[in-house]
Amino acid sequence: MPDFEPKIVAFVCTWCTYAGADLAGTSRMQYPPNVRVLKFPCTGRIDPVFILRAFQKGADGVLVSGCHPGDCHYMAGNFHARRRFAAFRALLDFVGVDLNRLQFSWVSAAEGGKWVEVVTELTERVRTMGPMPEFKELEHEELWSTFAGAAGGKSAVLNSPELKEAYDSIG
Amino acid sequence: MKNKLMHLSNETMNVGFVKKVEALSGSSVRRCFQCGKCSAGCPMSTFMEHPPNRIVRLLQLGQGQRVLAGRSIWYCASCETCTTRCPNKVDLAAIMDALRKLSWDADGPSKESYVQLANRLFIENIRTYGRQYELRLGAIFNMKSGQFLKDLMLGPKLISKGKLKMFHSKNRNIGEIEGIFKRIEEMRKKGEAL
Amino acid sequence: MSRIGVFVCHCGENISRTVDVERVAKAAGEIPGVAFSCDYKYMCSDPGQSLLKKAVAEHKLDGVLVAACSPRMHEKTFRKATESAGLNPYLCEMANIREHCSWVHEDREKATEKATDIVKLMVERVRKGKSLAPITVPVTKRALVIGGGIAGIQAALDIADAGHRVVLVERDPSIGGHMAQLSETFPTLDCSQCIMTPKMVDVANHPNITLYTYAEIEKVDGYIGNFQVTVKHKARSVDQSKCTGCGVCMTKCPKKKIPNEFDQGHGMRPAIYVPFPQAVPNTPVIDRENCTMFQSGKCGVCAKVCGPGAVDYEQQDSFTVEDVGAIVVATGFKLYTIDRKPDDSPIQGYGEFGYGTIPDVIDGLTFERLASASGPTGGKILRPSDGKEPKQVVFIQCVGSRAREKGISYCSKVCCMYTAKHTMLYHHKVHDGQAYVFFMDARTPGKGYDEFWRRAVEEEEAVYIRGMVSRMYQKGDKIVVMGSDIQVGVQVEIEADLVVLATAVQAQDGADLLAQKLGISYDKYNFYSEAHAKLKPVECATAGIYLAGACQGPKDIPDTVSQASAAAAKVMTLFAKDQLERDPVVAKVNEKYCVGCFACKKVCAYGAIEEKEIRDRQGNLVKKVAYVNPGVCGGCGTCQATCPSKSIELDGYTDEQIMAMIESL
Amino acid sequence: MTPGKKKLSYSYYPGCSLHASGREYDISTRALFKALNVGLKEVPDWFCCGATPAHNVDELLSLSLCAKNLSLADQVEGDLAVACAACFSRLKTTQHHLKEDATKRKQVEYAIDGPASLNKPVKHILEILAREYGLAKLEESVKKPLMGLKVAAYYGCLLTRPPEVPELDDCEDPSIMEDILRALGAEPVKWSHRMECCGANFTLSRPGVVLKLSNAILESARLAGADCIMVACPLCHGNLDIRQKEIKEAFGAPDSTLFGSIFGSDLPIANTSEDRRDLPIFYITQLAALAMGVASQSLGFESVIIDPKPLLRDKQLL
Repeated sequence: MPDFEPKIVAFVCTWCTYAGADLAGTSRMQYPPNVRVLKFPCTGRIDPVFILRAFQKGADGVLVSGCHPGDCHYMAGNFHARRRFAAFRALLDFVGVDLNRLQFSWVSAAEGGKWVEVVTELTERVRTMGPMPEFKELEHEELWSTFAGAAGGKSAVLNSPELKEAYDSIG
Repeated sequence: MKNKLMHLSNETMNVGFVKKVEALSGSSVRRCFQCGKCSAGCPMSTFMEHPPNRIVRLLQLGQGQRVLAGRSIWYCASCETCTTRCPNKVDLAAIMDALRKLSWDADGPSKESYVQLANRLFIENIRTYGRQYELRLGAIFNMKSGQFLKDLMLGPKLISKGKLKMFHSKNRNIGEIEGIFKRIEEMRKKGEAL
Repeated sequence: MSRIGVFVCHCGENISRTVDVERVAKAAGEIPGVAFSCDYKYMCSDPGQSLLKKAVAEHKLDGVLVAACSPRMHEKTFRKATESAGLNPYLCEMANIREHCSWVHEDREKATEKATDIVKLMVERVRKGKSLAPITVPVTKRALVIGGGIAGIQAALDIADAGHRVVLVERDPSIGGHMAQLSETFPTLDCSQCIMTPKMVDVANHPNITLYTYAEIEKVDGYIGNFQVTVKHKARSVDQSKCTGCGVCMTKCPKKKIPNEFDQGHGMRPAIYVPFPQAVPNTPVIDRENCTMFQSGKCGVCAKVCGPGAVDYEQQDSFTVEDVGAIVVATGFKLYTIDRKPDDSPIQGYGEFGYGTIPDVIDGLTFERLASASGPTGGKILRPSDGKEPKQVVFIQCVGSRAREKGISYCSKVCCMYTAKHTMLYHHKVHDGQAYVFFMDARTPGKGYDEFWRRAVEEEEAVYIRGMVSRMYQKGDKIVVMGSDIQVGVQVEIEADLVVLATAVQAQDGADLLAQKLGISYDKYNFYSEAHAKLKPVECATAGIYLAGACQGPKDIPDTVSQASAAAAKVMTLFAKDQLERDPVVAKVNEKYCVGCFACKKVCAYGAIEEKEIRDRQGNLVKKVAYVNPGVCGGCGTCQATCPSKSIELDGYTDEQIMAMIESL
Repeated sequence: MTPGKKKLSYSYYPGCSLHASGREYDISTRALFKALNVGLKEVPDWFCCGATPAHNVDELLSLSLCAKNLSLADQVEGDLAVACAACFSRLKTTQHHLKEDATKRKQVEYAIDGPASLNKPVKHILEILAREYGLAKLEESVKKPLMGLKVAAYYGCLLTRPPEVPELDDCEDPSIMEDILRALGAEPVKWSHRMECCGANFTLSRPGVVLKLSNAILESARLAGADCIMVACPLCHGNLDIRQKEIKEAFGAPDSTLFGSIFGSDLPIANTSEDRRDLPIFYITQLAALAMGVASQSLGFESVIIDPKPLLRDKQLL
């Protein structure tokens, strides 16, 4: 697959890694354009469901990156993230996801170079692995992973009457 | 001596000796904070049992006798590297001079008699001739130090090259030199000079 | 949002050189819900901002996306512009196509494609965005300062001078703390009491300061701007409102031989006492454990001689609740002792120094009292055992400090300097004496500090010996000190008359208990933790609580005073507004779905989550749910990712927003 | 003095070594000054300055001897030119100490039975060449540029130390020798040991010390690609020239001699150069005079141990 361009999604915290990526920019460093960055206040905010959903929606590789342990802007958010993702990785491994597609790293606001390194490495690694079709096939199945329905958003999420009834009865 | 337990008290610290060293050298030993820069740059450090910084340290502790008992002071080449680079302007080269003088005056128990001997002959030469007379210096040094064969091959070569003179003429004003020596001795006798 | 405006910036050529901005703008225009899109040379310029405002009005936009530089650069600019166009500022977002795209890629085609993707992603975010209102919390403009040492005094005076009311709470009968005990202070050698006591009097006289001595913090409720603090007033046995401070009770008290804590146990005081003559307030307390009246019921001399009738043996502990908006913690330190500690303590004690049994082995604070003109010896250096003037004094630094295996790994920071000061004081008072100092390093980072230490060595003739002391023992009336000089490489033995140990600075007893009441964090040595070691050195992680002085870690007087004034400045900043306003990125609980598992509470680093009871009209408890205090919430969102029922949500980063972004991938 | 307008003229203190082991320094100095048309008049009946041994054990004697010499020099007109680095250092140090220390000055004046002369400027010939005669004029005066000659300029200890006394140049990074060499058309090499001690007067009492220290200097110069070393001190010259063959025997090949294995093995020595070629040692005045076109026969080359003539011939300077 010589022409395969992997899609990489990066979930980053705003204080360290997002700023680190900014620094890579102001330093005019170069890295593959395959990455799409989603900004969070803290890695502690990142729900594992987001990662699953990203794979489902076409990501071939996912990067989660935040402040170094001990440097969290919110004191302990990244510690919680670290624990959460340690368990989550094991789970993904169990269901058969190649963990090489999922990278966790610490990139500080001063590490523009490290950001470039991490993104480049993951992109090239995933490029050699090829696309990841398994999760995308699940795309049409309904999931509970969002509460868009409750907020009056896309009704598609709760389009079966049984589900809707069950959902409404909770309140 | 080096490893002997050191008792510190007002009695065991010979502050008088240190004060003499400070007066002769015009340099305070207390200024030294033992950074070790003197020993780091000293070309002779490897030949000494007390490297330069330790000499100062021993003086700070009033341990003049430990310093004089060693040969370190006689291995100082007076290159002044230590003095030049000292961050506290401790004039270690001058302190070494002062220590050698005090050892010299006391005819101290130095292990390093060769250097002392060479210095003695050098100064004798000045007193007798007014100028250096290198052949005599070398010959008498070898004789007195018992190293008759030292530099045996070098001597004749240097003579043939015109570097060593066989004969030496005294200065016409040699009397004045003797006067200088005598007046210095006189001042010291009267306690007017160190 | 169904009428979103997208503004693509060229940033001169910074973006347009690698990204085809026109194509991006065109692609944005085709996204459903985007009502307007354009590109412009400099969006951040005045004309650029006007363009944005005009478009909002003309196209009736209800959401704005500016595709330009990093939001860290200009998010504020564009949110302000959006706000002035009449929209809620939080409906404006930025797509970073400069730092994250044009500057890091060279391939124009791919960069344009990526920029378009980023815009699509962010349009979804704008679409699901919500109007947010800044959160306001009312502020009680009254501060509590805990601890009446130099830190607490400085903070209290600064805040009071700024016109705010202050409650100063001190555990001991008098304010003054450790600084009042010191004889002279480095690096200028001015008399500690001379500079300290005027400040103590200022505190007592300040109209804005309410001073509670012999009082402790019992309980702390509330949050930033709105704390309710319960103060316990220990029974003094003397009515402060009646006492004139004449001191007759103290002179008449028959029990006079009680070791005085202020003199480190080396002077004597009666059972009814003030700790030292310049005490503030000058009202005595009765030490009930040592008072004959309290122990056997027979005496009552003090009550008999008290003219105003202030002595009250029946007095009980009392409590007041203080409403304050901010708290400054300034509880100070205590000194390590070399005595053997209980088995469960991590501190080992120093058996090789005699576990504190050699009478002429004293600590630094005791030496301060011996050198102090108001001390038990009237300022003469006399050793405790026989009152003789010591001629050979050995000082030992780093006793307890920097000794991991003894239980403390940190440097106590002040000992190098105060030991140098001690050698000077000693040399000034005992001219024929000799001071020796065993030390590992001389740590003197401070203005005029190294010069001060060098003066002790070079001019005051202290003999500094680099090396530690292995053991000391009593031999006749001497203490044999066995050390080493590692510079010479020999063992050194000194027969000393007095040994002064620079023992470690430790957190106050009970520092951990106070921290638990306050809800602030502390390290393994019970020193309080600042919110950020570099950038928030006086703030606690808990909003509205600030740190001053050695309770945070060993500190000398200049550093303590600086930090106290900094803490006061932080309090004044807080008090500058009537309402506390903050970024509305905070978590909110959907009480309908919350099952009250409180997993969120466990992970909250700010202690922002409380338990809230939901009752029906009859007042019966229906359920307990989580409640986020918006004044305290830091906005990290860890609670949301943790919540198993997805009933807590961080404004600005809702699941809906993020999922929508992921959907657009 | 403005060069060119009035003839430069100096009084001259050669010192003991220049009348004996360093005679070629004296010869070449006189020849150079003659070629440059600079006057040089020897101080009559000068005494030994006391050198290192005197101040080593008796500072007062050292100061007195130098003060005596300075007052003798007063009888001759012109600043006092000194060639020997040790004499230069002692004379300057004496002036410095006696100016600062009134007690010592009184003692010295009693010892020499007369006033100490502290104001006569004492100049090293390097200073005279580079500053008073001037580098530009020196360059103009060159008749036979020392093209292609790679020279390691060796300062040794005493020319610039201690910093407050000689005032000759920067005490850690001097350039005066290199400046002169460039003016002469030669190529100064960059090398590491130009200010390390050669062992100085231990040459008599502890020659082993000299062998070790001088070896490091020679090796550093060889590694830097120098053809020769230039010195301004007869003692340095003696140690590097007279003892060079001995050094080669002692350190020639690793462990080849008893001395090398005993003395050299535990001590850090610069990487051994491959060829260990002979390095002729020149005095500054020899090279300068050569460049000025002075006949090599009158520069004392016959007095040195390492024959410089093959090198000079090779570079077409003879």
